[in-house]
This record gives sequence, C-alpha cells and structure tokens, in this order.
Amino acid sequence: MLPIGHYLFLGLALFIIGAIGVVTRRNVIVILMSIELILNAVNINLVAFSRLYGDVAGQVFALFIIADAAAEAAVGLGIIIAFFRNRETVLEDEMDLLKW
Amino acid sequence: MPKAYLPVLIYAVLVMAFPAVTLVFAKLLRPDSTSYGPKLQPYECGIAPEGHARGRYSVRFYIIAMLFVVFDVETMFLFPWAILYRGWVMAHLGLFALISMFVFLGILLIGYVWLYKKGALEWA
Amino acid sequence: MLDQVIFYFFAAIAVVSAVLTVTRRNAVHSAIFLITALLATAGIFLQLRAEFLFIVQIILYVGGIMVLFVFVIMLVNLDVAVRQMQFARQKWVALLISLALAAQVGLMLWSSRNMPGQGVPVLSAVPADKLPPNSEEVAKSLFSSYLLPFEIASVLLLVAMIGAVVMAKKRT
Amino acid sequence: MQAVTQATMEFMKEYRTPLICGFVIVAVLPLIVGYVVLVERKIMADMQARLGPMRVGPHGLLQPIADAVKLLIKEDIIPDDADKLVFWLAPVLSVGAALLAIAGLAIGPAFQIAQGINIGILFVVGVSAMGIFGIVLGGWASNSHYSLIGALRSSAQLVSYETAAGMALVCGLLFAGTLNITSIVQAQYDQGIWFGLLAPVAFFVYLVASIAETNRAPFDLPEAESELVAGYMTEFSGFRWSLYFLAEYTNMIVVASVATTLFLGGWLRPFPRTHWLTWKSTGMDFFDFLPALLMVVVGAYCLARTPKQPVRVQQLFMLAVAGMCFAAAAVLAAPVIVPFVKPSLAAAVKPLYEGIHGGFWFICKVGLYIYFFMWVRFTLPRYRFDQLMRLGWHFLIPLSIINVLLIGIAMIIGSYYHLNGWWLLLATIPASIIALIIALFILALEQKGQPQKAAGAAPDSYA
Repeated sequence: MLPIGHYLFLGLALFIIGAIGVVTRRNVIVILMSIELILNAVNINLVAFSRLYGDVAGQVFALFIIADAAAEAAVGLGIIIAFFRNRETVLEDEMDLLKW
Repeated sequence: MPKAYLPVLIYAVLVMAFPAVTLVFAKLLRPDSTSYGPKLQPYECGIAPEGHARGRYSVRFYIIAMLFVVFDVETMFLFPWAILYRGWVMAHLGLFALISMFVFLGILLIGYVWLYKKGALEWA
Repeated sequence: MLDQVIFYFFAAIAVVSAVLTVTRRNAVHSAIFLITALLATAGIFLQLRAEFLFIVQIILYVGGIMVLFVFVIMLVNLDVAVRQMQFARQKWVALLISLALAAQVGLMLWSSRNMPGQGVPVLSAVPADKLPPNSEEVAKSLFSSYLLPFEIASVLLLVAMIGAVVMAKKRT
Repeated sequence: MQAVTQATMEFMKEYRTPLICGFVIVAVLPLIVGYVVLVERKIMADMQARLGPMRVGPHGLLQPIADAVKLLIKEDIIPDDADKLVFWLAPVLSVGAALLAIAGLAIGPAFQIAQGINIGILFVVGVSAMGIFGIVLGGWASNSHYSLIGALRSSAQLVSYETAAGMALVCGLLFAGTLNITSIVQAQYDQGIWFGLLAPVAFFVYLVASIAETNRAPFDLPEAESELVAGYMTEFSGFRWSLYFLAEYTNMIVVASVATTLFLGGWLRPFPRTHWLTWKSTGMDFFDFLPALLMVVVGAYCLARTPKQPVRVQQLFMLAVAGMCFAAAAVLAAPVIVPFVKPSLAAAVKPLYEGIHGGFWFICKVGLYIYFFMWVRFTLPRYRFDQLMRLGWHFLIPLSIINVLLIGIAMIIGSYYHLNGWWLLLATIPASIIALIIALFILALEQKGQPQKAAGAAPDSYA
C-alpha cells in the first residue's frame, strides 16, 4: 500500500469533480451520475483507511454505501421518469413546480 | 495488488487488445467501402426509416432493470452469507444464521408480494 | 514499485474518465466514461486488497446501477436534450466548493504531519501477507458486528423498490 | 536495465502457466468457437434429417475457416446516423467481457489464469455480466428501431435471469462454503458428491437461466430473426458481427464451465470418492479406466462404420477419427497403467493423471452441457416476451429464493442427524421437492386468478 495521502488525494479529486458536476450540469441524469462519483470517492477513502488499519469495517461500510447507491439510483431515476412523463424534459432548472 | 491478479491484469489487456487488433486488421484486409445513399440507412425491412430511432420506449424496461438492481443487491448480500453458512451449521449455529437471513429475505419478500399484487411484474 | 505503477495507472484512468463524465454533452458517453471510472475504482480496491469489494463494485455498480442509468437515458430520449444548453452558470459556486474541499484535506494532511509520530500520512499499513482471506473476513464482520445494519439494509431496499415502482408506474 | 530484465524474467518464471494459458486461450478460442458452430450446424442438420455443411473440406470440416475469411473481408457498413465511437466500442466490450470471464475458470487444478483468487466464481459471474453493455450500447449506437428494441429486450431478459442464476449459485455455494474455484471442486471431492445432485432444483434453475443469459432458443427473443431481424446485431456486418458471435459462444462456454464447476464436480470423475473395483495396491479403480474404455468403444464404433461409408473420403475420415480415439485412449490409459507396471513411478505420474483425466472430464461435462443447449434449441419453439418475463419473475426467482431457504433448513437437519455426502440427499431432496411444489403452487394460483387476461389482451408488439 502506498502512503494514505495518495488515496486521499484521489478521493478528493473524484469528489471535487463530482461536486462540480452536480453544481454545473443541467441534465438531472448526469447530476445523479456525478453523485455516484462522489460516493465512489468516499468509498476509496473508506477502503484505504480499512487497509491502513487492517480492519474490514471500512469495507463493510463501503458495501453498505454501494447498496445505498443502488437504492438512491432506483428512486432517483424513478423520479426522473415520472418527471419526464409530465414535462418532457430532464433539465433541473425546469423543475420549478412543487406540484403539477 | 494481490499477486494472483497480475496475470489477470495482463490477460485483460490482451483480451481487450484482441478484438481491437482484429478489427484494425480486418480494416486493412477488406476493400474500402464505397457504399452511399440508402444502403447506409438503418435497416427497416426495406421501408424508409421513420423518425429517429432513439425515441421513447416502454417504461416497463426501467421497472425490470430497477427490480434487478434491488434483487442484485440482495444476492450480493447472500453470497457472503452462503460461504459462511456451512461453517455455522457445523458449529450448530445454523439456526441463528438461517433466521438472520430469513428476516432479510422476508422483508424483501414482502416487497415481492406487493409488486406481485400491484402487477409490476406483469409484462403484458 | 509495481504497486505504485498500478495505483497511478488506475488513478489516472479514474480521474480522466471522471472529468469526461461531467463534461460530455451526450449522456450515453457520460455513462460510458462513468463506467470506466467505476472500473478504475474497482482496480484501486483491488490494489488495496479489498477483493470482495472489487467484485461487488463490478457486479453492483457497473453491472447493476449503470445498466439502470443507461436504460433511463435511453427511455427519456436525450437526442433532443443534447442540443440544449448543458451547463448552468454556476461556475463560481463550483470553484468555491472545490477550493473549500481542497483546503480542508490539505489542512488535515498538513496538521497531521506535524503531529508527533501519530499522523496518518506516516502510519504504515498492515503487511499484505498478514491479511486474512478477504471475502470470508468481510462476511464475518458483516454477520457479527454489522448484523443490524444488514437487516436494516433490506428495509432500505424494500423502500427503494416500492418508491421506484410508485414513481415510475403510470397512475391508472 | 539489468534490473528490469531480471524482474521481467522472474515475473515470467512465476506466472509462466497462467500467461501461457492466457495466450493459448486468446489464440485458440476463436477456432474452438468456430468448430462449436460447425458441430451445432451438423447436429441441427442431423436432427432435421439433412446433411448440413458438406462443401468445404471433408464433411464441411473447413467451413469455420471459410466463414472466418469471408467475414474478415466483408464490406463494413456503418449506418449514417450511428454513433461511430460507441458503434466501434460495443462489440469490443461484448467480446472482451466474455473472454475475460474465462480467466477465472479452471480446467484442472493447475490450469487457471487467476490462480487461487479469493472471489473465484463471483469474478466469472461479475465480469461476464458486463457483456450487457456491449448489447445495449450496440443497439443504441446503430440508431435503428429494430436494434434498439432488440437491445432493450435482450438486456431486460439478461437482468431478469441473472437474479435467478445468482440465487442458484448461492444455493450451490451453501455446500461449498467458499468462492474459490479450486476449493469448490475440492469440497465436492471431500463430500464425495456433486453439488448438482445435492441441489437439483438450483441446478435446474441455473440451467434455464443460463440458456436465457446466453440469448439462445427458446429464449432468443432479442435476436428473433422473424421478428427483429437479429435484434441488436441488425446493423452490424462483417467482422463486428462476428465479434458478437464470438462473444455469444464464448458466453456459452463460460456458463457451461460455471455450471460444471459448481454443480457437476468440475474436473472430478463421477463418484469422486466411491471406490468400486479398486486395485488395492495402486488405488486406481474402475472409474479411472472409464475414460480410456469410452474412447476405445467410440473408436471401435467408428472403425466398424468405416466400410459402410459410401465415399472414399468419408471412409478415410472415419478411419482417422477412429485412430484419434485410440490415440486418446492410449493417452488416457497411460497414467493409470503406469502405476501397475512400475509402482515406483506412481507419485511422479500423479500430476499427469490429474491433468489429463481432469481435462478429459471437464471438457466432457462442458461438451454435454453445450450439447444440451443445442438439443433444447432444436426442440422447443420460441417463447413470447411476456411469457419469458413471467417465467423469470413469477417462477424462477421465487423458486430459487425458496430453494435457498429450504436447502438451508435441510443442511441444519442434516447436521443434526450427522448426515454426510450421499446421506445428505435424504434431507436435501425433500427440501428441493417442497421448493418446487411451492413455486408451482404460486404459478397455478396466479393462472387461476386471471384466466381471461392471457387470452384477451393482445400482445404488445412494441415492447
């Protein structure tokens, strides 16, 4: 294993890229994909620390995060589909009604 | 990197190179395509294609994929359980292990029954 | 040496394809590059000897969640969307966020380097040959210390299943 | 420079077997696939009372080569609106995933690229599941209605049956207690029984699901020629098409090998721990001679048929086949006979025996599994898409989930009464039957509940 700083910087880079994606993109699907990137960055950190301390707890956490990402993607994309059916668009700044 | 995976990594490069190289090789070997016009249109049984193909399709495909993801997560949790189960049974802890999985699967089976009643598993 | 080469290889792939994921106009291309980034992350997991997580990443993330993404991209017909404006004007917010995060991690590393003997960056990992078989170890941990979260995960999945179907199914 | 060369040499030395295996697989597999296709066409022809390919070479034996050359120099057409990058990438992904999955498989105890990896069987399953992107992206890239519908159908089918297949694997792994391929086979040796016998319902579920996962008849909806003109492959011509084809047949080999490893005892012979007619001094028994005997019988049959062949070339061909069978018999018999003649060599011959006999049994089982695929293909008519989905979601998935739980209960009962090996069948067979009955009951309940729906509603052709 390399010194932990390498992994932290990789995680940081992915996190920042993901965060920029969330903030700047208009397409909701791409925003969700950027969120997956962020979750991935978190997973890298967890696994790196798990390796550093020789404790698998970090890996179990990452496992739960992946399960959570699956649930999030399922519901998030369901919402997008419901939205698309009504408004014919997937751009987030056109999601301006609380109820339709 | 665990040592056993190094050959896999090399093999992966080899495997990805194989179709790419053969595609390039085939490109060099075959005569250049001189096709133009209708031959390059997508095939729709001889009728001129109508509209863009990347149109909209039934939402049922999404529901199937979504259910697959949920059940896939469930299967991934079952795998670690399965590899430990035999040891538990040998140590006469099997009942506990079985119940812990029964609760997990039971909660998901509730969802399955709900989907069944709702008709989300029906295609037609 | 080999470890370093492999780490930089996967890290470079991950970062480059992550950048491409958020910058491509076409959502399908974005998805392809996200798949590449996820696979590279799986490689990093492998380099960290988390074999089980490596395969979970491939089966669940790449083979499950990304299939869902690709399906939805195809369902909502993005050929129209490609021609629309793809980036909202929030560059300053993005810059601010990235600077803040970078400063935070930098501060953390800098301060821990000054800690006498206990800092994270100088801590060395457990030797690789002393690690137990990974998938058995994860399984044991999952079914002893984390049994309750494991059971609750099924509730989460149940909620996700019901929520997604309610959202996506036509109201009749 | 010196150091690099030395490191390379050391690396080559350590990973010699896996690397050679890798090169051999990449070089030989297309050829094997070509001949599997030829065999399939021959069997199909035989079942339909015709001859099949006969023109190129004796009995059409050079047909795969001719096909390959034809595909290699065929015109390459990319549709106008296609996404060029994705169009190029999709077949590569498909075939890459299929070939990479082979890395996790083991033909014998020593012949494996990823030797002793901890996640063995999951690696194979997970990597081969990535082939789905080749299908979806290929269908999307070619911008044709048929392609996209075919691709969506195909991937919906793949994901539906993947869950059932995964559950079936879980059921087999309950007995193995490990994911490592070598240990799985070793567990079957230790328990003296193939897991396919212990969990017949899981094996059945995997069998059906693996046919569906390889997109073969009767589940070949995605590429139904009469409905979707080859589905996701419609726009792919020439060599790109042949890459998809290669991927499909490689996937067949992969699922057959997974089933063989987990359910059919891998490279073990039938009755791995049963010693019947043993020669005490050597430990060799009847089943060790079985492969050689089988080859002798086949060779004798070919020899007997030789004079009856109408054409000279065919006679020579049959003669050559008989000769090859006898040669194979000699190779198979040698490691078993040597210990009789020279007991001192027994230990030296042992790895040879394991390699040769292991390879023989493994290839036999995989071949039988693939033959079963072909047999099913030529026998059964194609399913309708909603029937396919119903079979997956309403029958196979509940069946496999219930089966896992019931097999778990059976194992607890077995441990309570100290049942081992073949005796465990007493607990698992009733459990399997109960699982099957429950699943059939659910299916019957459903059909009773909505009789008019199946008859009245017109099938939705646009899905």
